[in-house]
This record gives sequence, structure tokens and C-alpha cells, in this order.
Amino acid sequence: MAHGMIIVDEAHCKGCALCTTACPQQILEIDTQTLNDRGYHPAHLADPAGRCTGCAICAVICPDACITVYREARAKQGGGKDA
Amino acid sequence: MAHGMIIVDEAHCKGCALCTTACPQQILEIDTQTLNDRGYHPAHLADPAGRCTGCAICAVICPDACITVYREARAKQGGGKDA
Amino acid sequence: MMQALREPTAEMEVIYQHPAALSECRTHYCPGCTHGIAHRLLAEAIDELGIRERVILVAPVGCAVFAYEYFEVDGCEAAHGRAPAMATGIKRSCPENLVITYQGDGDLASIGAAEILHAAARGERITTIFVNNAVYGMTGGQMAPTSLLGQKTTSSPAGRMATLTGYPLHMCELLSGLQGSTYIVRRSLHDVRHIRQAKKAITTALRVQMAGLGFGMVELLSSCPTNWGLTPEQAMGWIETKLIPQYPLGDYKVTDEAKALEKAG
Amino acid sequence: MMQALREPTAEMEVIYQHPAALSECRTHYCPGCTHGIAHRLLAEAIDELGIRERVILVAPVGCAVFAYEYFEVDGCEAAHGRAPAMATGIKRSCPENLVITYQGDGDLASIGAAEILHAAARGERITTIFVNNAVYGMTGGQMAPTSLLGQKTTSSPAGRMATLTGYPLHMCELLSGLQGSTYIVRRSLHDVRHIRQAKKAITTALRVQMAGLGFGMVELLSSCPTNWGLTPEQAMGWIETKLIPQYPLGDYKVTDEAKALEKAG
Amino acid sequence: MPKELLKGNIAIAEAAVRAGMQAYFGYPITPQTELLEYLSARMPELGRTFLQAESEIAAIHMVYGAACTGVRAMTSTSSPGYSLMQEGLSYIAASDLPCVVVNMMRGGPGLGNIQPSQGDYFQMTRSAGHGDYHPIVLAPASVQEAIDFTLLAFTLAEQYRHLVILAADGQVGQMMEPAELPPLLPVAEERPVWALTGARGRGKNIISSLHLRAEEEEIANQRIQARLLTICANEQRSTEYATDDAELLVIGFGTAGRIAYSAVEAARAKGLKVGLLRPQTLYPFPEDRLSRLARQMRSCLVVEMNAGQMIEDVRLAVAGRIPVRFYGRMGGMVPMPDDVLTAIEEAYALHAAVV
Amino acid sequence: MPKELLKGNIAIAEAAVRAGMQAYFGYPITPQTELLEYLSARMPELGRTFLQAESEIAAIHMVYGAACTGVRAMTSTSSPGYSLMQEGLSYIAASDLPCVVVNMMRGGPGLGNIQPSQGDYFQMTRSAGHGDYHPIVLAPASVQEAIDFTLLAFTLAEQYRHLVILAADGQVGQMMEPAELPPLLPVAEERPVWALTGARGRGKNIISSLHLRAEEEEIANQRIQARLLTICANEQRSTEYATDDAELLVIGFGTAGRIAYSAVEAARAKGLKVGLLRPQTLYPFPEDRLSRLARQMRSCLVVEMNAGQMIEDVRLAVAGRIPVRFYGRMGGMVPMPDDVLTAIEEAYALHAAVV
Amino acid sequence: MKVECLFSGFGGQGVMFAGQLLAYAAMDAGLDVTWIPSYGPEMRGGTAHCLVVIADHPIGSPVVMHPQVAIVFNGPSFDKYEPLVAAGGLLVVNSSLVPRSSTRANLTHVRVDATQIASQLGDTHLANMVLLGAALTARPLLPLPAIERALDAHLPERHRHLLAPNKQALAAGAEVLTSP
Amino acid sequence: MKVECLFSGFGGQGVMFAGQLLAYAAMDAGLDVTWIPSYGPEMRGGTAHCLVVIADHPIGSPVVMHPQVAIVFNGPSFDKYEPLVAAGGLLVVNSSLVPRSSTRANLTHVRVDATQIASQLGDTHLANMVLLGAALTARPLLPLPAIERALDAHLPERHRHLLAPNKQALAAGAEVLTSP
Ligand SMILES: Cc1ncc(C[n+]2csc(CCOP(=O)(O)OP(=O)(O)O)c2C)c(N)n1
Ligand SMILES: Cc1ncc(C[n+]2csc(CCOP(=O)(O)OP(=O)(O)O)c2C)c(N)n1
Ligand code: SF4
Ligand code: SF4
Ligand code: SF4
Ligand code: SF4
Ligand code: SF4
Ligand code: SF4
Ligand SMILES: [Mg+2]
Ligand SMILES: [Mg+2]
Repeated sequence: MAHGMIIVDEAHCKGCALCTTACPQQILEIDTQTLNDRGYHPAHLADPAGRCTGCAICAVICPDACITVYREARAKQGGGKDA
Repeated sequence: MAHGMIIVDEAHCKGCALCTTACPQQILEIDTQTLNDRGYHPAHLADPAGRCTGCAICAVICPDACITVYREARAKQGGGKDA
Repeated sequence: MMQALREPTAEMEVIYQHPAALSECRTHYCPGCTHGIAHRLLAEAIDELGIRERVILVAPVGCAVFAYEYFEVDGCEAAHGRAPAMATGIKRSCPENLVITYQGDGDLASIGAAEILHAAARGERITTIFVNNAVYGMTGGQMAPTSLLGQKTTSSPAGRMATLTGYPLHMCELLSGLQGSTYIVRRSLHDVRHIRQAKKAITTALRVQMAGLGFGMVELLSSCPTNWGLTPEQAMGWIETKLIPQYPLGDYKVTDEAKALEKAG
Repeated sequence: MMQALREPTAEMEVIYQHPAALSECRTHYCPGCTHGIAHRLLAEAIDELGIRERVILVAPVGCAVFAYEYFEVDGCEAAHGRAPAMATGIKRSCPENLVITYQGDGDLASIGAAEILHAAARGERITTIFVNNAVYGMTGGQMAPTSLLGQKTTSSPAGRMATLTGYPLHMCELLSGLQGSTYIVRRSLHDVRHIRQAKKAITTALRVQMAGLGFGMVELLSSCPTNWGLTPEQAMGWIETKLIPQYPLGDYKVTDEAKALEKAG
Repeated sequence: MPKELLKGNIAIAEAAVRAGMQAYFGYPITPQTELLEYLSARMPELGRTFLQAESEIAAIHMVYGAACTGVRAMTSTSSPGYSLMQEGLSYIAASDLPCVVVNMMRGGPGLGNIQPSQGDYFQMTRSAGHGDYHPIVLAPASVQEAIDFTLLAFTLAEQYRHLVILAADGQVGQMMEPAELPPLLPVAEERPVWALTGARGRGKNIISSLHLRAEEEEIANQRIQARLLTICANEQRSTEYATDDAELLVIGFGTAGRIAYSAVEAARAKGLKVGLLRPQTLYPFPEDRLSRLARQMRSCLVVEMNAGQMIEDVRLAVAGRIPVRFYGRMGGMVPMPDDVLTAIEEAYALHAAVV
Repeated sequence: MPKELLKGNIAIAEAAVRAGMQAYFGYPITPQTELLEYLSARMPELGRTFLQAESEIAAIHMVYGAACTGVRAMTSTSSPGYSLMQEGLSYIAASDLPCVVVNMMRGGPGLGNIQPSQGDYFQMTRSAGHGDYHPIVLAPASVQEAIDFTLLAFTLAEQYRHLVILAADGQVGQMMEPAELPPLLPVAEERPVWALTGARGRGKNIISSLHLRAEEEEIANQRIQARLLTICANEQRSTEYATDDAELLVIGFGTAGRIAYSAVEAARAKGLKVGLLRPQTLYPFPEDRLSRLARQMRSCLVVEMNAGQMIEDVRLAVAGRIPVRFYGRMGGMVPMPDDVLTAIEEAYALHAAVV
Repeated sequence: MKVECLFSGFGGQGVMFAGQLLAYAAMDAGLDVTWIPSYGPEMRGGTAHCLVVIADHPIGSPVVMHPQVAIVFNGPSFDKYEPLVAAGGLLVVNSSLVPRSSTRANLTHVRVDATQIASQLGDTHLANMVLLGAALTARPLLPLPAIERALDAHLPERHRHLLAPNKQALAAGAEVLTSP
Repeated sequence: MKVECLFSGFGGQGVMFAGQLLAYAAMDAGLDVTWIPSYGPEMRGGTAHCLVVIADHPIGSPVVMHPQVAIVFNGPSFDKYEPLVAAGGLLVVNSSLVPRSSTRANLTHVRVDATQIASQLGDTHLANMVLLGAALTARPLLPLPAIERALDAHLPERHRHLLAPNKQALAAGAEVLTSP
């Protein structure tokens, strides 16, 4: 399994939670402690176990394009696409 | 063959000649001698031989509803419709 | 052989005469224009169904702009293309009346495309007589959405070109796809046989409304000798040889209820 | 097991990021509204095709009224429903540019029905992104021509009734019947798999325009959590269980040339 | 009936219902959509016609059709939608049909915004479409007036067989105030003799605005003009405050007039001899009253939520006798009483300067 | 170029072509259809855009789109079609786009007829759609002026980035007269910097009339109003005949003005001191000139082919200083010089009565 | 000098073209001219008329109540315009279609069997030229050759083959007045 | 007597409803009242405010530049309206979301941890009632029971089950000011 991570742009996130339900690893959650200046609770990665695969599913469903997805390069090579 | 006749309302006729071409008996013609007050030469029945069958084809095609069709009653009875 | 007659004899009876629902006035249509035939058929249908006193006719802007003058029924004048909306307002206020719009192809398919589409989609209980002559008659023969490819008109002098102005619009095909439409057929006025079929369709369309079913439209392929630059007779030929191949005659949508009425008729 | 990360490591590369054609500003869309997804997909397609500097975007009146703010392309604002006409004026004046209209269902299927119909009939070389959320989002959830039977909206409080307001309009089905249309497909934005398919369709539609073929439209079934009174997640479910059955996904018209482009893509 | 706290849009809708409106056709547009939404529930409840049209164009032609059948018909919209109705309005007026159109004006031109505005004064009073005519235009400033004028609109429409526009703005539509609704009037059973109801037992009725002969069209126009003369003679309406001894007359309609009222109150409190004229009919403009009042004034100040439109009617009425000054806000900006007060003080200071 | 016998409609069309019009969109309507028909052949010949739109609404929005790309774009229509363009015109004006619209007025209101009329004066000068603005309105009275004003229309439209209406009537459109066309100007190669052409090598361009913040919409309005002030200061145009020693000023525009010219000629032949002012711009109205002329006059007589619309501008300009009388025909009736002469004599007699 | 000429008849009788020819000829003669058509309220068929004003100074109104010359092609036009011709004016009537005669004393009244003459020339549509020829002979506003030159220049392409017959018709019209 | 009260916050914070309650209560108390909403330029989300004017005589303008009472629910509202409150006026601030305090000396400044208190009452949406309770305690325009009656009459059907919590929130707001 590839190793990945995501960063949520908290200022743009509207806390819709679509990413949290879409993530196959169930490692995204809404941060009810934080409120951005539009009054939304943003999503954040809660991945203590490092389960994020960098599959980008969260980014594909995010209506506010506020998720950036990273993945370790070798994973990509593993996918044979970068040859 | 039934015996019929038609009357063209000359004031309303526009001389389009559709009736003259449609009449299966070819007994209608445009009267180039007459000009109605709209400047049209009306159609008229030229049926010296009494060939009009009262088929009403001329009336069906007349765009100006200016043909009245008559037919001898027995012809109609012959058609069995008036029983 | 019979003798020639100048006056009907006493034994003769009237086989055909001016329909009662059609006014006795002169129309302003050009010689040989089949708008006149469409009028007559509609009047005959109204007479035969005995609904003259219930009809409200909505005239279009187009050569038939004076249609309300030519029928012995209540009538009004819609703005160009808006007859279906006006008819909707009338029908919703007088559900017992029979509301008929009479529209040309410029009126119905061009400027009024949204109104006819939505009236049909709503299943508005009105009847539309759609006179398609592939041209803007009244304004002098400009291209209509129904003009044929290659057709020379006063606004497509080099002939209609698909690359510039697209393709002929087929309104029956389009509207029959809508669930709200009940009776959508195309007929032609170019000869006696087809005229008779057209009459039957108009009658059925009115029956559909009388039965309170959905939207009904009878498209009539019609001539415009003046703007086509043809004699009335040639124009009839043009309908047959040019228009019909592009606009096939037929029943585009006849719901089962409508079929039943058609048979009953 | 891997360690949790808070920042990307040096070995990591960006797999997905904000598309360049999408502005870095905040949208005014409600949380979970799939207008945002449609925007992102369009931006990605523009980026991938490398056409950002050629695009002219025509924004509608509807929730996407500010679309021109959200893309890094030239853009303008059409009056409600008139985007296809405006796009026609633009395309005819700038044939080398790629002209895109982005329209809601009220905009495209209701007030703008005539304009979209005629743009398609003309085979206008434009691309329409049609966001169908079965409701007037911007004005607060009134019935749209695409609202479902029984759907409660702020202007059909008892649920849409066919007898009063007719039947849902199926724009893909309607427009695909026109000869001028080249690529007419319906996709959905309710889950990742469908979103990916939608993206592919948008890319193909743009290729169709780049190739100078006729009119192209991608209908996107989209959510309006706010006016549907559902959470964003529930709204996705509603698309799947209610909208799709009424509006089947699929390719309604893909001409052979368009198919070739699709494969090539 | 006791007073209720009513929102302008809802109040107009319910007032129309109570006035016996039988058919409503409309299209959503902020800031009048609540009116349509309210009627979408209310009309069917009473077995009356509510239909959301596919556009404002369709809506006005549905109203046109309904009016042809003699029912009380109405639509409502806001500025861009009102623009789209122009052709239909001209047809309706030319056909001598009674009907009521609500224009809840918003900031323009173009798409503009949804804030309150009075930018369509000209488009309502001068030209609701092509050709020569003026609709009757009523301008409420409060929820109660919105109710009263809705009733009046239907009455005048039928009395004169004329188009009536209820000219309000987003503020009147959105505001809540205590107001009293009239009782529910019974719907007229009979349709007027000219209505299209089917030619049963009578000759056919025709409603058309087509007069190909210019002579006939001129006669039709003369008929309209004669009717407008009567309307101008009988229907000018306005209300006043503190005009008795005033030297400066403030003139504003609708929301602007109401805000001006507060400013005039404040000016009076400062001892300035200022009065207010608030036209309630924009067409016919209350020129008779204004012309009379102008005699006693040293100047007047027109307050509008636009670039200066009614000011032309004011200038026409005072015909150069006194200076006419202007304070206006545009594009959805609502003037604040303080700012109007400042404008009043400035205008007043010019009197002093003259003395 | 030598003079040719040209029909107004054709002359305008060809003049627009020669002015470098790159895109025309229109919809047939009498009495301007010839213009469209002519261009349907002429524009493709030159590789330019001609498209018959599905409606006037589509036509004006096509023009709107074309204008966004910086090309010289035009449409033409007649009264009912002009009504349908109101929303689009308001958007165009709010977006600061140059473009030209021809309104060949006919008898109204409603469907009316196809005879010449001036019934849309208000709709053109006061309110081309909702919101606050005025288009520039040019009123030719001859085929030559129709040509000249077509050129002027494009020039002014671009100079001010403003909407220009060519306000003619069926008579100007249908009449043939000897006139001279300008040479064929080369079409502008460059598009303006604000135009939508794709954001190549520059930031994106946006054209929009949406300003949700009232503050911003007000600024947009102030920009328009400031421009209108400049236009009013610089672009008032009129022509005169025999005003030097006149005591009665006849005022008429377009066809009515031209007919009035013959009447004034006849009155002069009878020894009456009568002059003519023919406004060539309806907006801006030549109020400066009129106001100056009014000082020398004892009264004025406005002649229009409507119920009296420009008369308001005349009354505003003379501000009550002299009586303003009116002679008008409506609904497509064209006044005859004899009748205007009678009106002049009557007005003149009232002077004598006063002395 | 200023003279107004009215041409009036059924649509299709060549009324408009006759007027235009006169206008072209006047322009070529260096005069100012206006030609203005008017179609009757009937959209199709029905009457049509046009008015040509010719002057040696700029023309104001292109319309007048009382034209100095009226050429009427049919009955309805006669009925409408006969009373309106200016005193001292000229009324040219197509007697083929107008049985009535004017009883007015203060005008020159010319009756020409134009449709008949035209039909003898092979085409009733030439009646317009017959009438024009007669009118310009009765009141020589412009010489006939000027009209012939206008015909050369402006007869529509599709009627080009009728150039000679048109000129013959003009001449035939003139002859009506010149021959005893 | 005439007093203007502004309520301002995010959409969804119950700003409009709090204002309406005050308006209902004022009307029932026989006073004249206007309630006027304003939605920010953002169509969705964003700020919303309403203005309630209460008077014992007919109200002219329903809008004012400088309200006497302002209840601000969030930071942006604080920034916008704090400077505008009339001298001698009352400013009630939801301190849960607004860290800043007013430095103006010429107004009564009340800070209420409303969202926090509401969340303790089980629903952050009740913050509006907490703030209203506090405001009416600081400036007793109307007695709290009048607001409670308005709640009884006008709480929308779908929120009926929250009647008691709403009243509790009102009381809790009042308590902030009354308890030491
Ligand atoms: C708003 C508006 N636009 C244009 C016109 C001009 N107009 C009158 S009839 C017509 C076209 C009619 O064509 P069609 O509907 O096909 O009817 P036809 O005359 O061929 O029977 C047009 C464009 C008008 N009257 N109103
Ligand atoms: C002429 C006109 N009519 C009405 C409106 C009001 N209006 C704005 S958006 C809209 C509906 C938008 O619905 P849709 O197109 O489905 O877009 P959505 O908001 O759902 O994305 C309406 C009716 C307007 N701005 N202009
Ligand atoms: S990239 Fe995949 S695994 Fe990682 S957070 Fe997103 S959806 Fe979950
Ligand atoms: S999908 Fe996007 S906007 Fe929604 S919660 Fe996740 S990151 Fe935030
Ligand atoms: S009735 Fe028949 S036979 Fe007689 S004239 Fe008519 S078409 Fe000919
Ligand atoms: S079809 Fe009718 S109008 Fe035509 S020529 Fe025959 S009778 Fe006359
Ligand atoms: S123009 Fe064409 S459609 Fe119109 S009446 Fe003449 S022939 Fe018929
Ligand atoms: S109202 Fe609906 S469509 Fe509009 S932004 Fe909100 S969720 Fe999206
Ligand atoms: Mg047609
Ligand atoms: Mg929608």
C-alpha cells in the first residue's frame, strides 16, 4: 500500500463532510473544535496510523477543491506510470 | 355517375386555379374575361356536357371556401348514405 | 349525357358548402395559399363537433394574424410566438372551453419555441394547429427554422447552409418526446387525399381536448406560393416532393386514450 | 505500519492539487454543493487540454452566476437563460476561441429553452455544461422544469403534480434529436466513480469543440443540499436513488466523429 | 380584522387573494419570490389558478390570456423580469385589458443586485413597452399601503379596463410591519360582456391590438389617450406631512418617501420649515397638488433611490417656478435619514443665502 | 462617391457595412426586414457574420456576446421587437459595451401596424430596460442622415463604450432618396484591451453587470452617470431652419421634423415668423440650444408622430418660460404638411391674441 | 419647382416600379427627389401606392395630402385619389379598369386604356409604362428618353428581356396623347 | 419613544428569528414596529442582519445608520457595527465567537459567551435567545415574558419541541447580567 497524506485548505473548507464519508480509510473527520472565518468546521486528516494511501478519492469528491494529495514517489513508480 | 354542379363565389375566388387542376373531370377553368374587385380572375364551371359528378374535390382543395357543391339527391341515395 | 347546369335544380342538395364556423368574409391570403385550406378544415371540424360556441381561438403573428376575423368563434391575438402561453392563461381560466392556437413555423418553432415546448411539457389541454410552410410568410419569405437545407429565402439568398444556420427543426419529433403531449401528428395539405386526412387529424385533436387529455398538435405542411416563387399548383408539388421527404407525415405520438377517440371518431 | 504525517516529506509528490484554471478564491456555494465539483472538473479538463488561454466562459444567472470569478479564463455574464445566444455571438466573432456556457436547469430548461434548442439546432460550436439539480437553487428552491413528480419545492409545496405543472423535462433526450447536436451525454456527480466519468465527458465535449464539430452538452446531475433540505451526504444519495432513475445516465448522442475523439482522448 | 405582523410580499399576495384574484402566473426572481411561493400554496387551497410559468415572458402572456377571459389576473416580478414583460404589457394595454403587475424593483441596470431600488420609474410611468400609453402606477411605502394599493389596483384596473402596476421595491417586499388585511371578497361570478368565454348565445368576442389601418389605430390610440385624461383627472394620489407652513418641500415616493419622512421629522425638530409630499400614484403623477404646493415653497428637494427619474415629473409640475434639487442613491443603496437630513439642511441653507 | 437613389433600410445596412460592422444579428420584422435581408447577402460576401436569430431576445444577446469580444456589432428591429430587447439592452449598457441598435418604429401599442410612428420615444430615451441609464439616441430624417448617423452611431458607441440607438421610423426606412455612401472602411484588426478574446498573455478579462454589493453597484451607476454627463455636454445635436427672427418655434424630430420643415416653409411663404428646430440627438436632447432659442420665441409647437413624448423634453428645456403647444398624429398616421401648417397658424394666432 | 406624383393600384401592377423609374430619371436629371411607398392595410394583394416628389431644391416632406399628379391604375385608387388631386393637377386613369370618369373641372383628366394597350403589346404588366408615358406627355416633368435611360439602368435582371417592350409601352402611352 | 435594534451574524445563527420575536412582542405590546432583513452580498452562507425599529408613534424610516441597540453574533458583524452604534447605545456581543472588545466609551458594552452557553443548553443554535435575553435585560425595551409569549405563538412548527430550551436560553442570557 502506498503511503500518502493530504492537506486540507482550512480557510476554504466548508465542512461538508463529503470527503469524510468518501475516504476508503475513514481517516478524515470534521474538526468541530475549529471554526474558520466563514463559520465552518473544516475537515482534517486524523491519520495517526498513517493509513492514508494517497488515493485522492477525497480530493475528487471535494466540492471546494481544498484538498491537496501527496504520495510517496515510489508508490507511483510502483504503479508503473512514471517509467 | 351522379349529376352535380358547383357554384363559385366569384367575389371570394382568387383565381388560384387549384380547383381547375384538381377536378377529375377537368371542367373548371379560370375566367380570364372576368376580374373581380380584388383584381382576380375567378374560376368557373365550364361543363357544357354536364360531366360534373358533384364529387366535391374542387371544394375540398379550394383555399377560399368559395365553392358550393350540389348533387342530385338520388345520387346520394345511390351511395346508400342517406337511408 | 346530362345537361349542363347553371343553377341547382330542385332535386339537388348541397353536398358541400361554406362551413358555419368560418366567417363569410374575404381572407387576405394570397391566391392558392393553403392557410385557407387549414382554416376551412378547422371550421369544418368545429362544426361537426358542434363546439363553435365553446371555442376560443388564439391567432398568431404571421400570415394568419387575422385568423380571429375568419372564424365565428371568440378569438384573440397573441404576440409573436406566445400563443401557447396565452392559451394556457385562457384554458386555466376557462377549463370548459376549447382553446385552439393557430401558429406558423416562425411563430411556433422560432421565437415561440420555449412556449410551445413548455405548453407541451405541461400537458396543457389545448390544441395547436401548426402551419409549417418552411418560411416566414408574412414578413416576406425569410428563412424559418423549418426551411430546408439549400432553400433560397430572402434571408438565405445563397440557400440555407447547415454550417451557418444549422438544420431544419422537426417539431413533431421534438414534442412527441414529451410526456405531456397526447396527440402529435403531421399531415399535409397538398392534395385532396391528404387534405381529408388532415381534417380527420384536426377532428381527433379537438376530441382529445374535449376529453381533457393532454397537449395536442396537428402540424400541417402548407404552401406559400408567394414566397416560394411558385404558382399555387407548383407549390403543391413542392410540398409533395420537397417538404414531405424532409418532414415525414405520420402519427408521432398518439396515446392509447387518443387512439380510442380517433377510432370512435 | 507507516507513521502519520503532518507535512509532505521530500519523497512525496503532489498527486492532486487545485487546478490552475480554477481561481484560488472562495466560492459562495453552500457546503457540499456539487456545483463546486462541476467547476473543478471543468477546470481540470481545461488544464489538461491546455486551452485555458483560449476559453471564454459564459456564466448563467443561477447559483453559478459568479462562475466567471472562479475560473482563470475570460468570462462574462449572460442574462437568465440567454447564455447560448450570447455564446453564439461570441463564437461567431471569435471562432478560434473555445466558448463554454455553464447553466442550471432553471436557466437552460425553463426560461432559456428556446435559446438552447436553437443553439443545438444550429449546431453552434459551443460546449454547454448543464447542471441539473432539479430545482431553482439561487432563488431558494422553487420548482424547475426538471423537478420530479411529487417533489416538494417552495413553489410546489404539495409536491409537483403532473396535472397542474406537467412532467419533468429531459433535455438530453430532447436535444439529442436535433441534427445539429454532436455530443450530448448525461453524467452524475454523486460519487467518485461517476465524478470521474463526468470529467471524461467534459473533456470529450471540449475536444468536440476544438475539432470544430457541432453543439456539445454535458448534463450533470447535481445536488442542492440546501434546497432539498438534506445533508450533503444525503443529497448525494438522493441523486442516486431519485434523480438517476428519472434521468438515466448515458450517451444520448455521440456522432461518429465525436466517438473517435472520445477514444483518442 | 386585527393587525398582524406581515411581510410586504406576503401581504400583497394575500391582499390579492382577498381582492378576488382568480389567476396568478409568475416566475421566481428575488426580491419578490416569496409572493409567488406564498401563492403556490394559497391559490390551490381556494381552488384558484396558480402556475409557475417557464419565464416572465410566458407569465405575462398567461396573464394576458387569463385577462381576456375576464378573470382577475396578476403577475409579479422584479426589474429584469419586468423588462422581459414589456412587449406583453404593451399588448395588454393596447387590448384594454384590466390586470395587475407587481414590480418589486431591485438594483440595476443589467443583472445588478437584489437590493431595493427605484430605478424603473421611467420604465413604469413612461413606457411599459412600445407605443403610446401609460399604465396606472401605484407606489406603496408601507406594508399597510401595499395591501391597500393591491386592492386599489384591481379596482382601478377593472374600472378603467387598464393595466395597473404596483411599483414597490425590495424593502417594501421584505419588511414586516403590523398591518390589517381586508376580508376575503367573494370572487366575481360573472365574466364581463367583452370577455372571451365562448360565443354562446351572442356574437363572437374578439380581443386584438392589431389595427392595420393607421386610421383605426389612431382611433384606438385616441381612446387610450382619452382614458388617460380621465385617469389623470381623477386618480392623482399623494400624502403629505407638515406642508402647511413649509418653505422647502421634500418629495419622495415609496421607500425613499418614507425615509424622507423621518428626515423631515428631524428637520422640523430642528426648527426648519420643511414639509413632505409623498406621491402614491406615480402615474398619474400628483402634479395638480404639487403645482399648488409649489406656489408656497421656496424650493423643493426630490429624494429617490435612483439617478433622478421622478424629478422630471416634479420639474414638469413646478415648470421652472422654484428650484428643484435632488438627493439620490443608486444601485440598491438605501438612503439613510441622516443623509437626507443633511441634504435638507443644505437645500434650506440656500434659501437663507437667497434672502 | 456619387449620389445613388437609396432606400433608407438598405442605406443603413450598407452604411453599417462600410463603417466596419463585423457582426449582425437580427430577426425579421416589418418595416426593417429589408435591412436584415440586404445584410444576409452582403455580410457573407465580405466574410463577416450575419445570423438570423431565433428571436429578438436571442438577437440582442448575440449582439451582447459579439460586443464582448470587441467587434462592431449591430441589430435592427421595430417596436415590438424593441420591447423584447429591453432586458438585453439593460445588460449591455450596464456592461459598458459599445453597440448599435436600429429601431424602425411602427404604429403601436401592441401589435399595432406597420406604418411609421414615433411612439417609442420614451422607451428609447428614458428607459431601454430597467435601471438607470440612457442610450445615445440618434434620429435621422433623411436617407443621407440615416447613413451619416449610422457611421456616427458606431463612432459614438466606441468612443463612450455606450449603447447607441438609431431611432427611425418606417418612413425613413422605406423612402428612397439620392444619397452618398461613405467608402468601405477597413475593419479594425485589433480588439480592444477589455475584450474577451481568451486570456492569452494577460490576466483574465471579465464582463459582467452583477454587483451584489450595493456599494459597488452604486459606483458602477456613478460611472454611467458621469459618462452621461459628458455625453450631454458634448453630443447634443440639432439642425435649424429660419430660426433667426422667428417668434414661433416648431420642434419635431425625424420624419415629423421633416414634414414640419415643409410646413414652416409654407408658413414663411405666408409671412409668418416661424422657425424649425429638428433635434438630431434625442438623447442627449438638444436642450442647451432649445433653451437659448426659447428666449427669443413667443411660443413653441411640438410636432410628433405620437401622443406627445418629446414634448416633455421640450417642456423641461423651456422650463415654463413660453407656452408649449402640440400637434401629433398617432398609430401610424403621418401628419400632412397642410395640417401642420394649420396648427402653426393657430399657434401663431394665439400670439396675436396676446398682443 | 416642386411636383408630387402619386402612383396607385393593385399590388402586382408595377405601381412601385413606375414611381421608382421616375425617381431615377429625376435624380439623373440633377433634381432632388423622394420616393415613398405605402402598402395598403391588406398585407397580401390589395392596393399599393407610392409618392414621388421632384424638386429643384431640397425636399422637406416626402408626403403630401394633395399631389399634383396622380396616376391611378384601378377603381379603388380612382375613388380614393381623384378627389385629392391638387387643383390644376393632372389625373391619369387606367380606363381599362376604371369605368368612371372624373367630374372635377379644375384638373386635367387623361383616360388611357392602358391594360388593354399593354395586353396588345403582349403583357398586361406593361400597363404601368403605358400610363407613365401618357402622364409625362400630358405633363412633361421629364423627357421620355430620361425614363428610357432609367429603364436601361434599373430594369431588374430577371425582366431584362422585357426592356424593349417596356420602351414600346412608354411610347404607346405617349402616343395616346399625341395622336389625335 | 423610538429605538432601533440591529441583529447581525452568520446566516443560520437565528439572527432573523431573534429580531422577529422582538417585533412580535412589540406589536403585541401595542407599539408600532418595523422589521427589515438584509442579506449580505453572499447569496449563500455569509452574513445576515435585521433591523427592528420600535416606537410608540408611527415609524418613518425602517432603516437607520446608527442603531441604539446592536446584537452582534460573530466577528465580521462586530467589526462592521461596533463603530456604528449610536452614542449612549447598547452593544451586545457573542463573546464565544468575538474575541475583540469594544474600546468605545460612549456605549454600554455587554459580552455574553452565548454560543458556549447555548451549547451547554444542548444546541448552539440557541445562542440567539441567550443574546436576546441579555440584551433585554441590559435595556428593558420589553419584558422577557412578552418574548416568551411571542415564542409560544411564533416558534415554527418544526422547532416546537425546542420551546422550553428556547425559553431557558432567554433566561440564561438574562442571568448573565443579573447574576454577579
Ligand atoms: C416580436 C415580433 N417579432 C417579429 C415580428 C414580425 N413578424 C410578423 S409575422 C413573422 C413571421 C411569421 O412567419 P410564420 O410564423 O412562419 O407564419 P407565416 O406567415 O409563414 O404563416 C414575423 C417575424 C413581430 N410581429 N413581432
Ligand atoms: C429574467 C430573470 N428572471 C429571473 C431571475 C431570478 N433567478 C435567478 S437564478 C434563477 C434560477 C436559477 O435556477 P437554476 O438555473 O436551476 O440554477 P441553480 O441556482 O439551481 O444552479 C432565477 C429564476 C433573474 N435573475 N432574471
Ligand atoms: S487520499 Fe485517500 S486515503 Fe488519503 S485521506 Fe484521501 S481518500 Fe482517504
Ligand atoms: S469535501 Fe472538501 S469542503 Fe467538504 S469537508 Fe472535505 S475538505 Fe471540506
Ligand atoms: S364537384 Fe367534382 S366534378 Fe364537379 S367541378 Fe368539382 S371537382 Fe369537378
Ligand atoms: S380553388 Fe377556389 S379560389 Fe382557387 S380558383 Fe378555384 S374557386 Fe377560385
Ligand atoms: S405570404 Fe405565403 S403564407 Fe402568407 S398568405 Fe401569401 S402564400 Fe400564404
Ligand atoms: S442553493 Fe443549492 S445549488 Fe445553490 S449553492 Fe446552495 S446547494 Fe448549491
Ligand atoms: Mg411560415
Ligand atoms: Mg437548478
